[in-house]
Parts: sequence; structure tokens; C-alpha cells
Amino acid sequence: MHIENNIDGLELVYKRPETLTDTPFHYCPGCGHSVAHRVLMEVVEELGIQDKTIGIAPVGCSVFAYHYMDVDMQEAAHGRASAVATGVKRVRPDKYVFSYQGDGDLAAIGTAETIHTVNRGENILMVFINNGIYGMTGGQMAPTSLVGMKTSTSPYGRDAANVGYPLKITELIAQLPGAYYVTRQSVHTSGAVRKLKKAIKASFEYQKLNKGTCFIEVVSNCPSGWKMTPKETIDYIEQQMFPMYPLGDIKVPKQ
Amino acid sequence: MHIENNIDGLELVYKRPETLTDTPFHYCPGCGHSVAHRVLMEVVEELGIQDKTIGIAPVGCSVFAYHYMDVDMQEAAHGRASAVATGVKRVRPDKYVFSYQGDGDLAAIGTAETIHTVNRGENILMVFINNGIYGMTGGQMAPTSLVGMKTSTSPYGRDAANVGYPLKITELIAQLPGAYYVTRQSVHTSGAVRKLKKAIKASFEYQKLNKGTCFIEVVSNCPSGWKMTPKETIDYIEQQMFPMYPLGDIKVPKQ
Amino acid sequence: MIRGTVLINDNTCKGCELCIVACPQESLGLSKNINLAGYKYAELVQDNCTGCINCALVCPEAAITVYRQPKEKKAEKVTVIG
Amino acid sequence: MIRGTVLINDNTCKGCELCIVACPQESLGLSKNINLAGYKYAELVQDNCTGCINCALVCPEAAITVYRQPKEKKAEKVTVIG
Amino acid sequence: MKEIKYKRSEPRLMKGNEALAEAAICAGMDAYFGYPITPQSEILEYFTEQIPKRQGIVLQAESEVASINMVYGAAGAGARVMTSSSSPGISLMQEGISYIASAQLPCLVVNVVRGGPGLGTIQPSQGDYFQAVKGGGHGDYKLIVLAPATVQEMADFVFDAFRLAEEYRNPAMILSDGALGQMMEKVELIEEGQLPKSEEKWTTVGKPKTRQRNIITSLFIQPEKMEQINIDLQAKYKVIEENEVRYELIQTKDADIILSAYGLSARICQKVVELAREKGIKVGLLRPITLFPFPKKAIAELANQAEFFLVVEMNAGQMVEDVALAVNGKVPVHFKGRMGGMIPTPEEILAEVEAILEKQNLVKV
Amino acid sequence: MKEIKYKRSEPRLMKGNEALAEAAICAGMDAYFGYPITPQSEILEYFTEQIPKRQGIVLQAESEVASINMVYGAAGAGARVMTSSSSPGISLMQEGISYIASAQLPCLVVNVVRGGPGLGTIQPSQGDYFQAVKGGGHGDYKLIVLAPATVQEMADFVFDAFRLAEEYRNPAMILSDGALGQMMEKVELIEEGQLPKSEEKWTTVGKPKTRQRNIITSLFIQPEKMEQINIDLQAKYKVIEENEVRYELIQTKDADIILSAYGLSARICQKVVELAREKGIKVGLLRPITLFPFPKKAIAELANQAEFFLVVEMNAGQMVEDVALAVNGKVPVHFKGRMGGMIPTPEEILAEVEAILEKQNLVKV
Amino acid sequence: MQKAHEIIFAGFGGQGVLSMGQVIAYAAMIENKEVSWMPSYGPEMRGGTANCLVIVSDARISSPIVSVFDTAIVLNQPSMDKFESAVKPGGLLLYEKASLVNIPTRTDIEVFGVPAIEEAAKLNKKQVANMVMLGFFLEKRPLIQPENILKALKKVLPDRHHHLIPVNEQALLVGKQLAQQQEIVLN
Amino acid sequence: MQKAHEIIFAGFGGQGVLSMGQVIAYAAMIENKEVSWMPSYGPEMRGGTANCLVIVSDARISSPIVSVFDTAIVLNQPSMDKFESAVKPGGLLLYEKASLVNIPTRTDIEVFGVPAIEEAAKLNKKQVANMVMLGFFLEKRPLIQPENILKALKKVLPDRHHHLIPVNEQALLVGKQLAQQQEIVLN
Ligand SMILES: Cc1ncc(C[n+]2csc(CCOP(=O)(O)OP(=O)(O)O)c2C)c(N)n1
Ligand SMILES: Cc1ncc(C[n+]2csc(CCOP(=O)(O)OP(=O)(O)O)c2C)c(N)n1
Ligand code: SF4
Ligand code: SF4
Ligand code: SF4
Ligand code: SF4
Ligand code: SF4
Ligand code: SF4
Ligand SMILES: [Mg+2]
Ligand SMILES: [Mg+2]
Repeated sequence: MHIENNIDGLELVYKRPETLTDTPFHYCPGCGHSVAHRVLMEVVEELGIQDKTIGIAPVGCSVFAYHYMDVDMQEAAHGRASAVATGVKRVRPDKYVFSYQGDGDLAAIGTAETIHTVNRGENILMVFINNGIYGMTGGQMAPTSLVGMKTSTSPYGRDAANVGYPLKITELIAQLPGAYYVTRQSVHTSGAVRKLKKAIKASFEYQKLNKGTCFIEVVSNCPSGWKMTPKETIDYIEQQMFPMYPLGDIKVPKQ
Repeated sequence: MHIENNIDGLELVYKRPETLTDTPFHYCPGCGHSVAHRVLMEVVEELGIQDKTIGIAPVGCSVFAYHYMDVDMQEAAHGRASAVATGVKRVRPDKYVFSYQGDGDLAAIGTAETIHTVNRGENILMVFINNGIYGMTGGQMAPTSLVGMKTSTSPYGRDAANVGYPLKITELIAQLPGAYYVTRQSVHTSGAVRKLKKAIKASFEYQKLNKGTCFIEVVSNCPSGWKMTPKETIDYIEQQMFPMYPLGDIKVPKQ
Repeated sequence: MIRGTVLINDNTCKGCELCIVACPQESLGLSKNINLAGYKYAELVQDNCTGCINCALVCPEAAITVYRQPKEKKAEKVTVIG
Repeated sequence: MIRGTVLINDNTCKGCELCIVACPQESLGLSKNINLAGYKYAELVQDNCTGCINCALVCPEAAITVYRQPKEKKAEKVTVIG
Repeated sequence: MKEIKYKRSEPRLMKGNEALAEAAICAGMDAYFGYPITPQSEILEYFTEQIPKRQGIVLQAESEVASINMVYGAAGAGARVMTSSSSPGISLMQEGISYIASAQLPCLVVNVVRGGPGLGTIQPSQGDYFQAVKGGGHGDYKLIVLAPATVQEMADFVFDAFRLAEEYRNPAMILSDGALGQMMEKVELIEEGQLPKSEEKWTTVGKPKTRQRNIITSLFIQPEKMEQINIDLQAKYKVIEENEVRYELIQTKDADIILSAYGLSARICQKVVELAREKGIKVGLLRPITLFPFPKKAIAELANQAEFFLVVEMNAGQMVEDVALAVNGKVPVHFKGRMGGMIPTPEEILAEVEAILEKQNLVKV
Repeated sequence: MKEIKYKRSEPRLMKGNEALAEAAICAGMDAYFGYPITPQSEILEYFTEQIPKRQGIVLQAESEVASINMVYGAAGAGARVMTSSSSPGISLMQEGISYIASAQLPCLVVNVVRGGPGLGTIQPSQGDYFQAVKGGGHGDYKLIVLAPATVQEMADFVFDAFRLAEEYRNPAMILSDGALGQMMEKVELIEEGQLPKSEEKWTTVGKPKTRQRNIITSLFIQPEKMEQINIDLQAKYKVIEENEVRYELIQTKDADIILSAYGLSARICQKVVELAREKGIKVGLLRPITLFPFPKKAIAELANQAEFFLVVEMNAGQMVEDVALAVNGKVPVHFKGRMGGMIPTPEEILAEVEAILEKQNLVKV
Repeated sequence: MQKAHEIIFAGFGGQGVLSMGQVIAYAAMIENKEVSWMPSYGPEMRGGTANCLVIVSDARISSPIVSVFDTAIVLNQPSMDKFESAVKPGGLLLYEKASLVNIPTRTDIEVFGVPAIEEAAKLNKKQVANMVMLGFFLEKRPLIQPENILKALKKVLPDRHHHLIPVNEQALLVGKQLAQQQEIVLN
Repeated sequence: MQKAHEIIFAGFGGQGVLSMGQVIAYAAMIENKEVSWMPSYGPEMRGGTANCLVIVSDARISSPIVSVFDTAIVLNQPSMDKFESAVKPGGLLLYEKASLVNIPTRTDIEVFGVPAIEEAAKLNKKQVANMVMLGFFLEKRPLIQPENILKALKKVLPDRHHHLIPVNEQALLVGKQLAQQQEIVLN
């Protein structure tokens, strides 16, 4: 049975941020992309930097990020978001620049741009959505797909002997001096969302201080690609993804 | 004054390997490339695998490696030698395949191919000649150029704040499960040359056993690019390069 | 117990049920009817919401607005309003 | 002291002097004359070579052949011959 | 181009992409290297599903740049190898394709074209004609380009492409589009084992004492040498132009008006021919099957009989230039195109024909 | 195309690559992103030496792919930005160039062409004409292509390229070659501060409350939308063709024979005109300066007076197709080319002219 | 019957719209008709809707993509919003009754709401709702012989699902019967 | 004097062949002559040899690259091997005497071996050997006024080397004088 709301005497404690447009998300039900979008925009709203923020959208399911995020944005070629962000930041050093990329985009075709952008210590925030699959193109294997994971291009499960082990690119780039703050977060619980938000906020503050590259991996889901219900993806994330991609800070500013 | 040789009663203890052609090297006087070529071919000769070896030449000063190494070879596009090697090895798994690449080739434009070839654990030997500069094109800054190093594209010295710190790609790829044996050697002394030779020999033996990727960085010189005499490069290597690129094994097979 | 409630936009809700899982009070459930997008949507099924905003935080569609009875110590604001 | 000697190909030598630096015996020096490539080339300047092959190992042009007086324990072969 | 009769299997209903992949396996493909992109990911997916149960190598590369360079390596090592992608991915392969053409390596590159430029749309297009036939990469080189118009041809042309590529040591391309890749149609596949392989002497497979080392390269610093390479290439292309031209003529015998179109737009023009003739307008269709070599002679001949040509493409006008070059001013060459993933309807093309007739006051009927 | 009189500095002897780089700084370039490659590395080197002492941004990218995408980002953010490379590197940029053209971003891409295909040679060539004017990338797009023939033009065309790129929101290309890049010649540079910048409304610089957000994209999933994008692009290209054609006519007034060549080969053809006229053969030269837009009208007119055209290129015959399309069969169009880094001599071209005259039994004198 | 018949099948991914189309296409092929099957593809699938267009014809098929259809078989609201207007005048529009919020309003075409999910439930196999729709359609537009539909089913269903052929067959029959007793389904 | 004069300067990188060419080119420009300077570039420089081709002309210069030359000024053996045959009949071939193993053999051209290094040593500046060659050349082929050569030197030498202009001037003079007393340099 359905309960009627009664809000008299109550105060508003949470609402959709103004920095999100009214366009409904095109993502599949339960997709983590839109949570990441929302949290990113909540921070932009809270820091009051909407007019100073430039985002770079990838080629991936989040290719339409600019339909939802109400900030100036550029759509980058597949894998090149961090190069595009470099171009923007170098000519607009006083703006807040972030790239938003999937695992195929950032860790496969974009590997060189990713490594060198971080190695140069570009003063940008890189948001890396790791759902272990190529969502947009229909669930192919990603560099981050887990061993044994069945995808449309690893129908018998990922075979490490043939295609290698999952690429932990976040641990790799954390080694580079140009990386200032590197962390791995997720969006599968409210607690995780709170932590992600803190990480994003910190990153923009570091960017203001020209500290170098901030890199946030978000372990996310892909109900469609994983062929699961959104609820089932929560378990998969916790039991399968986290052992390979443990949450937490990987590199923190040394005081 | 010049001494006349007298070889009666003496036995031959060292000669140029048969696996090198008679073509004189085109390299500048004192260049480490040709030493690396020679040692590689000495191993091929000693293992008797000339008829089973396929080499991939890069775009770089060693672009003409196939003029000197008397084995079947392919010339790869700039940065793609490891992808070409992958193509060869996958269809000729019973052959010995090696790629030979410079730092611009392997660690700049070829970064994605380098990382993913090693991550797949391709059964090849990657020889990485790190001379900290783009030799062939006239001494431009490489990802491996040292901080403060003056090159034709860092005329005031490499400024880490602007272009980042030297990229220690060998340490990066050593983290990948696909990497089986990773070592850093040099060619600036006879002792170093002996060690390099051991490393190459071991790598081919591992390749025979399908162990995965073997990766040998050779800290080398570029008298022309460094604007030094060959003799001076020895000091530069020892005092400047080694602190950044220490010699020795970085990843060894666990027994 | 703190009193709270949620408004759920049943046009944009896609019925992913993540809010239902996230709710410590089990206040939420799925509707019988479908919305224009063809999805069953989330709705309050118990009047015991505490306004903890967990559901809103995990909602992929940003479809949930949360209200809570004021306290002495100011309610944690996840979003600055206005 | 073991006796040895070296043959240096003065056509391909580029006079980089790396062998001269590498020689523990200081047996090597640079010629007065230049070769066809326009380089002064390395040559034996003392008759005290021990055949240690250090020079040959560092020679970028693979221009050096080394001989050494046989010992009981077989000389280390860096290259299998024939 | 020689027509070969192959033994074929039972008719099946298949997607163009899957038919093409299955045909490659039947053609004895040794290796495939590719990267996902809509609307052709089914090719890679089909291989990853089938090859483990059958023969060959399939590897998902980290990018299209890696794919084409893996193809280069495998081709140099003597393998029957292919890759596939769609427009943006093919653009990334241009350097590699130029290398492969210059080093004269046989291989197959499939472009399932989508609407551009840029990221564009994933709907079918013919916007990459210039890139395919004029050389999107640097330098003077040619691909052998085959343009299928049916799922059946998606499959059959794989055989032709491998055969021609190996005969001429030249990369071949199948220039398809998103509709042909995605649609299902009836197809009768050529059965396995009908495309023999010959051991090539130039491949890098390890140098026995008995021969000189083999070198695969496209580098010739001396311009005199590099010019010779180019002269050899141009000579080869001439031979290909003499021997391998393929096209289809539909009701051109008595035609006053010649439509020219390839691939999907040719299917539609075929409908136009019917509709027009119902109206008593004598329209015929010339469908180039090989885009390089291009059917210049056939067009030049038709130029003697036709009142005008109408070239129909799903782009802003690309093949129309090659038709005009072949017609060489004898009669007008008109163009009708749709862009950005749109497909022209038979009706709008017919309307165009009639409009032109109007203008020329040649109204038939 | 409007001729603008600029204030110029003292004559200097400069390399083409350096003159071009210096001109870019004088033109108020905001940023350069590039990767070394012979024969154009001096451009990047010049910037790394000069810019720290003056204004702007210079960054050595990790590859040409990164370079062109950095250019995309900077252009989208409203900067006057350029990159440069040579043939293989330009091939790697084709995807990015297609994106930039589709998103309608102004920028300058310089191609100092070397002999291809493949790694080829580093000697001068014109083998990338097709890639530059037909679109080496995917989809229907056009670059504004300027072809300098002197070091002076290497410098001057930087101004024209930036001006046109910004006026039409379209990427511009300077199509040069290794000889023009490496040689020193006299040059009088346009002084700084003569190319104004206008704040553009469409750039991504941060969204104030007062306007909608700006989006730089080339993605339009609905084919109807993507077709509209293409229609707009084609309309823009038409305007450019009407307003911006540039070419040079040398002794064509009374010419029976028209040579057509651009860049370095045009310099050589100019010599041929002299030699021929010494022999009493009335030869003239049409030198296209803009390769897109191409001087179709001028050629069509000359076709009424000429007995034949001879197109001279340092390739296997590329621009000759555009000349033939413009001549449209009125008179024969012949071709003389050298390839792979070789440069034709005036003597061999003259010999070709005489040979053709022979054949046509039109021997003058 | 007209020369070519164009049918769009549209709904959520999970509802088996693509296989519905494939069954018809396969059956038509068995009858030596010309046939093409064209799916929607790419990101417009995000959010879960999918559709396929089947053209069955006696003559060679020119374009596999058309914008108006003789028949639309619709299994969810978004698809109805998209395709109601795309049915040719005089054409046929079938929809799954329980899956719609807004009933279609066109009067120049035949419109039927089919309780396919309800009927499938009775067969204890919700997945066969699509076959109920198909059966209904084939009764209204007898393009293909029922026996060939069954042959096609065997081709389209992966072997591991062949045990489901009987229930699919039943579902087809149910749909056929519903179509015969129109009053109960007519709006 | 003929309309155009083509000069190739060739030797090792360190020997200042490129600047030799630039001095001539700059001076010619000062005299409002048409001029082009074209260096060798790319990997053929590996091994250290370098050369540049200068064309000085009264008429506009068509190609900056030609294969035969009026004059060749050669500072090492590999360059001699490459360019001896490329001098036009009647042309001029100058070489640095101490830097060659094989003396050129052509008889249809003027050949001079110039002891430039030796003379430069006398001036205690080995680097100016190239200027000795240049002085010798300009005496044999007075293309340019000496004062303009000096103006050009100022342009070509980086400011930090301007203190070397006097010794360069001396070297030019020495070369000039050597050329006047041919017997000592003639072969
Ligand atoms: C050059 C190029 N190659 C391939 C593609 C096709 N493509 C689009 S998105 C994508 C990968 C998407 O996966 P990911 O980056 O993980 O993003 P997700 O959809 O999973 O969020 C691919 C391969 C493309 N658009 N361009
Ligand atoms: C696509 C492409 N970009 C750039 C070049 C030019 N290029 C040739 S070699 C080289 C780098 C050489 O440096 P490195 O790899 O370190 O080799 P080294 O010469 O130092 O041994 C470059 C940039 C090219 N040939 N192709
Ligand atoms: S495909 Fe996966 S990643 Fe893409 S929107 Fe759907 S659920 Fe999200
Ligand atoms: S440039 Fe440097 S790397 Fe290249 S050959 Fe000369 S010394 Fe060796
Ligand atoms: S606010 Fe908290 S208690 Fe209320 S519905 Fe949401 S999750 Fe449940
Ligand atoms: S989380 Fe949001 S979208 Fe999902 S069911 Fe709850 S309200 Fe609906
Ligand atoms: S062999 Fe040893 S001792 Fe003899 S010259 Fe060489 S380095 Fe000196
Ligand atoms: S090391 Fe070799 S090249 Fe160098 S001087 Fe000695 S012999 Fe000559
Ligand atoms: Mg992903
Ligand atoms: Mg290097």
C-alpha cells in the first residue's frame, strides 16, 4: 500500500542539485554513471564553481554527460579526454577542469594519454568510472574485466593466459610524481557515495592550489553488461570487484 | 708509436659474431646502439636460434637495425614495435620474437602498446634503449630525459613543473603480472656488457618456456644528442643517469 | 525517533530498487503500476521514514527529495539549498 | 702475465676511444692518420695486451678481434666460434 | 575479375557482420585483431565465440592503432589476417594502412561505415569513400576496395578480398555500412577449405642458412630508392586496374539515364529503376563493386549512350568525382545524396530524376 | 580572398620551419602542441626556445594523437592554437581532424610533407594532397588548405590560416614540404599585433548564470540531426569556395599550354615557363594557392584558351584529378610527376611539354 | 496481399522483441520470400528499449530501413509513443495490454490491445508473451504458414531451449484464438 | 658570371660547413641577390657528415635542391667520395688538405687542396679553417663583396661569438692570399 506524504513541519534536507539539468538520464536502470554525475555536480554546486568549471566527456555510455551536467563541456574522442583536458587547462589555467572517463576509454585506447597526462602532473581532476566492461558498445571485455568474467568478447570468461590480467591502472599512475591525490571509491551504498563526494571536493580544492593531477577511480556497475539486476550488482561489486579493486586512498598528499 | 701484432701461438678469444652483417654501423661514433645490437646477435649466435628469430625494429636511430642484424626482421611504425611483435608472435608462437625500441618510441608514442603488450604477457623480449633523448630526430626531449637536461626542445633544461618528471616506464611495467623478467642494464663498460648479455640469454630461454614478457632496459648514450664526446658520456651515464635509472634486476622469476 | 519523509519523482524513477535496498527503515517499496517510461516506481510503503537520505544518495535518477524534522544540531546538509 | 693481442679494423673504427678507456693495460691509443671515413682510429701502442677482451666488448663498431695465449683452464669464450 | 564457383552451404539467415566473420573463418583466416566499435562489434564478438571451437587466432587489441599494427606484424609473418572497425577507428588506422600498403603486405581491413564526421552517428553512411579509395593515409597508395550490397556479398567478398590481397601483396578493404552490418538476410556461405594458401618466400618466419634474411619495411631514405618503390606500386595498381574491375549493370542496355551507386544506395537505386520504368522512364543502374579499381571504361562507354548520369551516395558527393572523371564532360553528371546516417528513399531519387528531366526538357512519357 | 597589407619587419634569412613558427608568434598564437618529426621538428624547437621569452604556451605532446586532441581542447576553450607534423604524424591525426572539423573548431594544422607511403623518406613530397583536400579522416568535411611556395609564404600563410580558420570556425591546414621547411630564404615577417582576437560566445570557458552552457561536440545520434550538421557544413564550404579561392597566374594571357602546380613544384614550373618561352613555346602557369577552395573557375576559363594542361606534382597524380574535373573534358589534361622525395627538374618538365606537342603535332617554332 | 509487408517489433530488451522478428524472418525465408531483419542498435538501447524491423516481400528488398510500417507490434509505452504515428493508414497496431499507460488514439488504423502477459502467465511462462502477440498478428495478417513458424522457432531458439518449443507453440495458438474472438480484445 | 651559382659545402658536423654556407647566403641577400640555403637533414647526418647547398642567383630560384654544382667545398673524405663526381665540368672543387686520404682525380675541373687547418692553427683558432676555405673560394669566384661577407658574419655568428669576428676576418684574408699564390696549393 502507498503512503501519502506529509511534509508539514519538516525541512528539506536533500534535493537534486541545481547543477544537474532536468533532462532524465538515458542510462539503464540502476547504472552507477548517473550517481557519479550527480555527486560531481553536487560538489560543483556546493563550491559555487559552476561558472569556472569545464568538463570533458568521454566516448562511452557517459558520452552524453553534457546533457546532464550544467557546466561548459567538451566531448572528446575515444580515449583522449585527458589530452583534451590538457589542452583546455593549459590555455585556461584559472578554471576547474575535469575529465570523466570509462575503463575502456581511460585504460585501453587512452592508456598513453592517461599515463602522460598524470606524468606531466596536469592540474586537473580525472574521474575514472571502472565498471569492468565496455558498456556503450554492448558489454565487451575491458582491460579491467575480472578474470573469468563472461563478456560479449570473452564468452567463455576472461582467460588471463591469453589476454592478461585486469589492468590496475590506478595503482600504476599513482606511482607517477605528477599524481597528487589518487583514490578509489564507489557508489553502491550511501556511505560510499558520501566518501566519493569528499574525494571530489578535496580534488577541486587541490586543483585550486595547482597541486597536480587528482585521480579518482569509481568502482561502478553495469547491470546491462553484467546481465544482472541493479540489486545483484551490489553483491558482485562487493564480492568480486573489491578484492581486485580495494576501496580507499592510494596516494595522499604528504603534509 | 704503432705496435705490430704477433698472433703466433695465440688463440682467437673474441670476434665479431656471424649473426651481424658486414655492413658498417651508421651510428655516430661511440653510440651504444651498436653495442646492444652486437650483444643481442652474439646471444642469437650462441643459442643457435638465428633461423628461429624474428626481430622488430623501431622508428628511431636504430630504424636500420635490420641492416646489421642478420635475422628476419620487420620495421614497425613509430611506437608500435610491441604491437607488431604481438602480431608476429601470435601467429608464430614457436619462434623467438624480440622488439628493439628507443625511449621516445617505447615510452612516449608507444606507451599504450608497451603497457598492454606486457599486460597480456606476450611471450617476447622487449629491448628498451634508454638514452634519455630523441636521437634520430635531432636531440629532442624524451619522456626519460633527466630534469634539467638541455635538449633541442628543452633548451633551458627539462622543467619538471611544466613537462613532468622522467618517466620510469620500466618500473611501471614491472608491476604488471604479464611481466616475467624485468631488468635494467647498460653498455658503457665491459662488465656492463657482460651482464647485459646474460640478461638477453636468460630472456630467450624464458621465451622458449613461454613464461611471458621479458623486458630489458639498456641505459645507453647519445653523444650527438648529449653534445658530448663518447668518453664524456660514460661519466654522464654514471653520475647523472644511474641515480635516476639504477642498474639491476627489477623483477625476477620467483622460484 | 526522528520523523522524515521522501518525495519520489515517479516519472523519472526507473524502478531499480536501489533505494529500497538502501533504506534502513524498509520504508520503500515498488509500485504496482508502471509509469510512462514503462517502469514500476519506488514509493513509500511504511510511514517510518527518518529522513536519513540514504535512498536519495544511491538513487541513479536523482529522483528522491528528502525532508526531515528539524533538530537542535543542524541537519547534515548534503546539498546547500538555494 | 698472460700474453694477448688485438686486431683492430681501422676501416670501420670511428675513433670513439671507448676501447682506450676500457683497456686496463693502456695498450691502446689513437692513430695519427685518418681512415677513409675520416676518423683517427685505435691501434696498439704498447705490447702488453693480456687479451682480456674488454676493449672488444665496448667497441660500438665490433671492430676488434682478440687473441690470447691458451691456458690450462679454457679461455672464457664470449663468442662460440664457427 | 575472375568469377570462381565455390561449394556453398545451406541458406541461413544471418547478420551481415556475422556472415562476414563466419566467411572469414571458412576462408581460412589465421588471425583477427580488432577493437569494439558500433556498428561492427559483432565481428569481433563472433570470432571470440567461434574461434576457440575452431581454428585461428582472435585478439581484442587495446586500440585500432594497435590492431592495425598487429595485422602488419602477422601479415609480415605470412598469416592470412584481418581487422575491422568503423569510421573513427579506421581513421586511427591510416598511418598503419599506409605502412602496410608501402611494405606490400596482404591483409583485409573491413570498414562498416557510420555517419560522420567526428563521433557523428552510428547509423549507416558512405562518407568514407574518399578515405578508402584516394588514400586517407599519407603518400601514394591504393587499397583494393570491395563494396558489398547484400549480406551475401558481405560474406563472399571476404574470399575475394583475401584472394586479391595475397595475389597482389596489397591490403584489401571491404567498404560496408552500418545497415549491411546489422541487418539479417539470407546467405549461402562458401564452405571451408576452398581458398588455398601458398608459402610465401618473403615472409619473416626465421632465416634458414639457405637464404638471405627477409625484411619487411617501408623505409627508403634515398629518394631514388623510394621513388622506385613508388614506381613499382603504381605499376602494380595499373595491373589491378586492368584485371580486377568488377561492376554490375542493371537494365542499362536501353537506358537514357544512368544511375550510379554502390553498396546500400545501389540497392535503393535498383528499386528506382523499377519505379522509373513503370513510369516509362528508361533508367539503368551501374553499380561499381570494386571501388578501386574503378569501372572507368564501363562508365565512359555508357557516357556515349546516356543523356545524363545521376550518382546516388549516402554522403555529400564523393564517388561522383570518379564518375565525372570517367565521363569526362561527355554528358552531365548529377548528384543526389543524403548525409549523416540518413538513407535516401527510392521515391526521392525518382523525383530527382524527374526534376532533372524537367530542367533538360527531355520529359519522357 | 581579401589581400591585407601588413606592417613588416626587416628582411631576414630564415628556415621555412622557423619563419612559420616566428610568424605564428607574431600572429598571436596562444598555444602550440606538437611532437617531433623530420623534416619539421624545428617548428617545435623554435617555440620551445622563443615562447618562454615571449607569450603563449608550447607543449611537447606524447604523440601526434595527443597533440591534435590537445589542439581540440584548446580551440574549444577559445585559444588560437596550432600543431604541426609531417606525413606519418598527420595520418595519426586524421580521427582528431575529423572531430575538429565536425565540431567546427578553428585551428591550424601544418603538414611539412615527406615522401611516402609508410615510413618512406624524409625528402620533400606532395604525396598528401588527397589526404589534405579530400579528407583523410572519416566523413564529409573540408579543411581550408593553403600551399606555400616560398619561405615568405610559409610565414605569411600562418596569418591567413588563423584568420580564415576563425572567420569560418574551420580547421585550416598549411600543406608544405620538406624542402620549404628546411631551406633558408629571405623573408620579411609580418609584425606582431596585427591579427585581432574576438571573444567567441561558443567557447567553453565556464558557464556564467547569464547563459546556457556551451558544449563542444560532434555527436548526434539521431541521423536527422547529424544530417543537419552536414548540411550546415556543406553550406559553409560553399561560402568558402565562393569567397576564399586564391591562385597565381604566370604568363597565362597568351599561353597555349597551361602548367598547373602548387608549392615547390610551382617554383620549378615557373622556371619551365621561362625556358619554354626562350624556345618560343607559349607556356603559362596556374598556381593554386588555396587547394581547398580549389580554383575551379579559373581553370575552366583557361580551358577555353589552352591546347592542353600539364599538371606537375611531386606525387603519382593527385591534384591532376581536380584540374581534370574543372577542365571537364574540354582539352587534354596531362600529368608529370616525380615520387618518393624526388624533385622534378625544369628540363624534364620542358621535355615533357615538347613530347606532348610532338604527339599532338602542334610543334611550335 | 501487397508486395512487401513492413513490421516493427518494439519493447524492452528482455521482452524478446528481437527474436519475435527473427522467427517471422526465418519463416519467410523458408517460404522463399525475400526478407530482411533490421534491429535498433547502439546507445538508443540504453534505458532498455529495443526494436527490430522485418520486411517480408516477394521482390528484392531495397532498403532494410524504412520510416513507416504496415504493422507495429508494441510491448511498452516508450515504443508506443515512438511508433503509433509511424503506422501506415489502414495498417495494424498491436500492443501488450498490461504494458501501456496511454492507449493509442489513432482511428485510421486497426488497433488491438492483446493481453499477452496475462495469457502467458496462464501458461506459466511469462517469456512466451511475445509468441502470443505473434500468434495474434499472424491471424490478422496471414503472411506465413503456421508450420513454417514452428520450423523457424527451431532455428531461432538455441538448442538448450528447444524443450520450450511446445509452450511457444501453445502461445502462438492462444494468440490466434484471441484474434478470432476480437470483441474481448477490441478497444 | 653565370646567372646562378650553386655551391655545396660538405664535411663533418663540427667543421662549420653549415655556417660557411649561411655566411655566403646572408651576404648574397645583403647584395639583393636571390639566394637559397638548403641543408642535408635527417638520419644521413648520423655518422656526423653534414652538408649544405647554397644557390646564389640574379633570377628567382626554382628548386633549392640540385644534383650537380658549380663549386664543391669539401672538408672530409666521405663528402669527397660523394661529391667529386657532382661538380659540373669546368667547375671548382676545393678540399681541406689534411682531411683527405684519397686526392681527387678529375681533370675537367679546377681542383685545389687548401691547407686550411694548418693555417687556422697558425691563427690559434682551428674553428676558422672553414673561413680560410671561404676566403680561398671567394678569391677564385668573386661572387660577393668582402665587406658584405663581414656584415653577414655578424648576422650568422651568435652575439656571444662576436669577439671572434676579427680572427674570422683574418682567416678569410689568409684564404684569399693562398688562392693568389696558387703554386703552393696546386696539386
Ligand atoms: C576510435 C573509437 N574506437 C572505438 C569506439 C567505440 N566505443 C565507444 S565507447 C567504447 C568503450 C566504452 O567502454 P568504457 O570506456 O568502459 O565506457 P562505459 O560505456 O563502460 O562507461 C568504445 C570501444 C569509438 N567510438 N571510437
Ligand atoms: C608517427 C611518427 N611520429 C614521429 C616520428 C619521428 N620520429 C622518428 S624517431 C623518433 C624518436 C626517436 O627517439 P627514440 O625512440 O628515443 O630513439 P633514438 O633515436 O633515441 O634511439 C621520432 C619522434 C615518426 N617517424 N613517426
Ligand atoms: S550499458 Fe552499462 S554502463 Fe552503460 S548505461 Fe547501461 S548499465 Fe550503465
Ligand atoms: S644520434 Fe645519438 S642515438 Fe642516434 S646514432 Fe647518434 S649517438 Fe646514437
Ligand atoms: S530517507 Fe532514509 S529512512 Fe527515509 S526512505 Fe530514505 S532511506 Fe529510508
Ligand atoms: S533508486 Fe531511484 S530510480 Fe531506483 S527505484 Fe529508487 S527512486 Fe527509483
Ligand atoms: S684485450 Fe684487454 S688488454 Fe688487450 S687491448 Fe683489449 S682491453 Fe687492452
Ligand atoms: S671502440 Fe671501436 S670504434 Fe671506438 S675507437 Fe676503439 S676500435 Fe675504434
Ligand atoms: Mg566501462
Ligand atoms: Mg632515445
